[in-house]
Amino acid sequence: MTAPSQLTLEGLLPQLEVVRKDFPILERSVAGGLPLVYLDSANTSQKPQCVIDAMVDHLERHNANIARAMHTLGAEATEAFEGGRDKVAAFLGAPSRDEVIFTKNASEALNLVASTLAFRGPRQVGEGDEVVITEMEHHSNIVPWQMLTERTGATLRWFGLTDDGRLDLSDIDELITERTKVVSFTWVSNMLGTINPVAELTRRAHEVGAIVVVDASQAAPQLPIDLQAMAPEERPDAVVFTGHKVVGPTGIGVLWGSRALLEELPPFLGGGEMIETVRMERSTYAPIPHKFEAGTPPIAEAVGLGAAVDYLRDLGLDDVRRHEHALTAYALDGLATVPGLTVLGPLDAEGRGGAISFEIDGVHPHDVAQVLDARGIAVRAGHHCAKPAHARFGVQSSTRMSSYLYTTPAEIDALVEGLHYTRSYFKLD
Amino acid sequence: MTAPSQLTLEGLLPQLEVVRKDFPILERSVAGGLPLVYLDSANTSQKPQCVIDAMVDHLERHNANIARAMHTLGAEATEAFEGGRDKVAAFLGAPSRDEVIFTKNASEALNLVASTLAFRGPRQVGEGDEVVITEMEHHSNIVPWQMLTERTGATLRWFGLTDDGRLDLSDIDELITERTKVVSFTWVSNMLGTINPVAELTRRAHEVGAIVVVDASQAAPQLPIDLQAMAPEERPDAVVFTGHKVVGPTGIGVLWGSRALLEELPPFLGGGEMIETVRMERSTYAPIPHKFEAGTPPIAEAVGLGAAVDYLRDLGLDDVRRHEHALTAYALDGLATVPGLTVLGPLDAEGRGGAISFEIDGVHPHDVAQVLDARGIAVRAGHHCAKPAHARFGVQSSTRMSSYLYTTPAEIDALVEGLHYTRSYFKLD
Amino acid sequence: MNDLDALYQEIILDHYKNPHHAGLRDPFEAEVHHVNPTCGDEVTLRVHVADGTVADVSYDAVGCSISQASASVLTDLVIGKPVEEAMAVHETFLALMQGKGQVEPDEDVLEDGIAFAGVAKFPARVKCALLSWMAWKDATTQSLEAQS
Amino acid sequence: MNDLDALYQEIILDHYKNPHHAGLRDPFEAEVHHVNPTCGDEVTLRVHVADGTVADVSYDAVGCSISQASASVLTDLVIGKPVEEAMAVHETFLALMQGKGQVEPDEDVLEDGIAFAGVAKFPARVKCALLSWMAWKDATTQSLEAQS
Ligand SMILES: Cc1ncc(COP(=O)(O)O)c(C=O)c1O
Ligand SMILES: Cc1ncc(COP(=O)(O)O)c(C=O)c1O
Repeated sequence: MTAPSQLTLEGLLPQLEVVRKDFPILERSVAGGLPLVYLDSANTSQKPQCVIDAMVDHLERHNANIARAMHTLGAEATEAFEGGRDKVAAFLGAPSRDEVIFTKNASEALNLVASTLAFRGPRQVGEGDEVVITEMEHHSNIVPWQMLTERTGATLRWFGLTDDGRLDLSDIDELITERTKVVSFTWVSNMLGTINPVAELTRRAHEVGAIVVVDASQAAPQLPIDLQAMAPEERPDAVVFTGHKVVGPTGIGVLWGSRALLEELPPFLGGGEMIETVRMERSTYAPIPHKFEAGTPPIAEAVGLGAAVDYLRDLGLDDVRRHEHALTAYALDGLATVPGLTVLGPLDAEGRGGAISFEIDGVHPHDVAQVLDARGIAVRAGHHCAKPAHARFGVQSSTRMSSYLYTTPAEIDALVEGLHYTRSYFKLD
Repeated sequence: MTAPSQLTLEGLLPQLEVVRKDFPILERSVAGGLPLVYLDSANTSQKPQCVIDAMVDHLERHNANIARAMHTLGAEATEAFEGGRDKVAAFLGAPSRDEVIFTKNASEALNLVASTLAFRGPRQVGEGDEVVITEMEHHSNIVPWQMLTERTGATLRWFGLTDDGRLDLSDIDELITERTKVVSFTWVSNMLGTINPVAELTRRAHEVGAIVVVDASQAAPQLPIDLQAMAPEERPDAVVFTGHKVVGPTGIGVLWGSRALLEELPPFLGGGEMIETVRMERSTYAPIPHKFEAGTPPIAEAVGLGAAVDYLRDLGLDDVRRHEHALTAYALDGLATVPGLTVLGPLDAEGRGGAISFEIDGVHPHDVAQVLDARGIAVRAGHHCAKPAHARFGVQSSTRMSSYLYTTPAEIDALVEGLHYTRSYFKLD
Repeated sequence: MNDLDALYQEIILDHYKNPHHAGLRDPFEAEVHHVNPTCGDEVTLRVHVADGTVADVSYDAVGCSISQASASVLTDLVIGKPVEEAMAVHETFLALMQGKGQVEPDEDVLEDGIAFAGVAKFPARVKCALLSWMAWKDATTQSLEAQS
Repeated sequence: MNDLDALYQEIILDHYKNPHHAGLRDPFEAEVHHVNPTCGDEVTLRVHVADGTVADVSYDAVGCSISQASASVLTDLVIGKPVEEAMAVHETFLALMQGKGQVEPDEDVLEDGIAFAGVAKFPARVKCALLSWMAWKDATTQSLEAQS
């Protein structure tokens, strides 16, 4: 176990040591007895006991298939599953619970929108149409749009990045035009940490009649989201996130879409649950949300995700945001003490999420991560599924530390110390 | 708790009462104190403690994202996840572990094949081509093919059913022709219980160069499957099943596809994990299995599924099959004592799975299920996602009992008694 | 009375065995077809509105005792009533069904419909009870639109 | 020696800092480009086979110390060897890497390559060590095909 941090920072979650007790994995030791310092939360978050318990209780006492089962267990399972939807709707401030679609992860949610836009319907994308993304997207928000544009003959365009890792909006008027049918971008970059101007971009896209898809995979864990409070012209048409990054389970993601959009999109996957009636010749489809949920959904996972977003709301997303912000500022200061270290992305904690990618002259990211791992510190090394953003900065890979609500300043200290040690290990001093 | 059954039948699993202890939910009481009699396993199976524990251990001690994470937890999570793939490959007797693709459920697996057959590639389906299914399919093996044929201009055709609920193969020569590109059918019907002649149909389809997709959602739980032992010409090209019906978790399904087929099919969903390299202009894709696994996969679920198929293999699929067979025969005898009851599907337990759908003159299936539920007995009422098969028999819905490896003869007795009671409750005597 | 008997009250079983106003009739302005996708219950329902009054409701329904009896009770309650009043009855019935067993039924408004109070405790059956009521509201709205 | 020091042996770090035979050279019969999709390491590698002998192996690699050092050691080991013998070295190296730390390295065959024994205990790094070896096998096979 980590010794309780001596250090406290303005803005940290109150009772941080108590919060840490909610996460059983943080008691683990690694690398032959060292306390685990988990700084890979942008990759996946750890799970509090209440999420695990909710799933176990479901599996041990209420497991049944949903909707179609009319017996007691079936009614309980249906209520638990749909209760998960209600909680996610509340978490997002969604105008309607029916606008919350469960997918298997954020990637499927993005593919759902991109794939169905290729099908016949009022929003069908075709030759001459343009889809606009950005150079800082996760591969999951690039490849689906490449596939859509390749398959339909539409054109893919993108915003470039400034040297300090923000969107380069200087050519926005050339990029967002009447030809633009979709604008899709990440709310918070998983590599650079940049927080993008959702309201502004959405307003501009809506002015030309384009739909806006926002990848909130990194935003949902750390920023309060309130869709209902957004001005309609600044509210995206679709927002996606993934369960495992918001202290929830794997196997579940969320697509929120406005009713207007979801009703216009044709169905994605066909099968049980998403139909109204089926004849061999033809089928008709159920209304949303079921229209987009073919087959047995991730039931225990929806129960776990419901518990997860409730856990975050209980802590308070504003407080989580403040915590992340305090740690990010502290980490940026600490990293600046490491010779030869360059941060990729904005250098001020303001307007920045909690993922910090960096390079160290003379040591490859894998080697950094390996030496840190031997000290019990888990960071990510590689391209973080953001190859184009790495290419933009002329690097092939980077090391990324990402904190979360359970991270302590002492863990940041351990990282910084570990980086100094890494340099000396590779004889760079 | 149920009193231990007085009755034993030839063929039941040895130590059935011990096996039942593996399933915590079977200790539950429902309907104000009655023991749970769970006869809805074709809808979803219950989970043994070892599956739940494997998932909990993963979440509490080894949780991390896979492949991309190089730290200790990441290596452990990757090994656990890929270990799940190895176990599933062994469960199916798959020629290669790389041919096992994890999806979110069986429905997604079927959609994966049907969707990618619409894309450019050596197997692309187009106008003039035909896809052949059957009238006894689950909606999840109907709607994807309707979508494929509607979108490509191909034609959907199907095998009809005989009065006793078997495939009517009399027009096989008109149905399977050189125009046939795909033949897709269920191994075991979830409504009628019928076991279909996989080898024969596959051979015929291969003779005309069609690919064969087998929906093993109901077969995998109860029949031993050994793909490697099949003659190549009788081995389907793709076999799918779903985690939650083989005592595994929700949120995971399996597509096994021959390497030849999987290499010919274009990718389905785009995103992280499924790429080789990504540039803004174009991406290249990873080899199988990752090519078809976009985004963070169901990691904890793969761990649970691995534990589940190992549990089934430990019991022995031959023994499970014998157990199901003994109970099915016993149930068919019991149901025959209920006046006005008609079984839909084959009447002999031979060549039949464990799901038995029936009608009772004068009582609607919902009402049957409701009265049984008040006695603690869980069965399914409705169309069981097989509307066309119901239509074929001129009924709109039916009641279905489905046993599994934990079912006792005493539970069948309780059902039969409950059905007699239902008739008297609705004053049919 | 246990929950099951509260669900299957005599009144419900009587309407089920002898449904009132069953069958499809002319004249009508709107015909709708509603389905409960989870269980497959179906109803085809016609509405005839004349002079602002629900002049006729006719239907062809396949389904369980609850859904059949509910269609029968619906027609008893709305035929002959001014549309506005009938809509108010609809609201009252809806509130009863969605009340999870906590709403006290008003016999003056719902007549035989109060027998459905027991259904509200069975979430899976509420949809059965509401199927024809939803169809009726839909068809009535369409009838009014067709006339205007 | 702890695991980390076993991984980063002096020999490896030396090859990393001063890679042998680096750069792309003519002549060659086959050039391949291999990528480790999970981490992004890349190698472009050329093989020149003459008279059944690996006459030259040249490469341009971006990656970690393990993958770079491994490319360097590879070239030392295979250049100048008859193709068959070089393939045997490849097999030996592969067996060592996949041995989970249980295989005793043969210094006579692997020379500096025995320094990679420590890598076998780090499953995530085995792919780094094998990247250029896989590329070499691929390119050599293509070279032979090109010549026949
Ligand atoms: C025969 C058959 N096919 C497909 C499915 C679909 O499985 P899932 O709902 O898990 O996708 C089922 C189960 O519902 C089934 O019984
Ligand atoms: C910004 C961003 N988008 C999308 C994803 C994809 O999420 P998932 O892998 O759960 O589909 C991630 C995480 O990997 C991400 O960070």
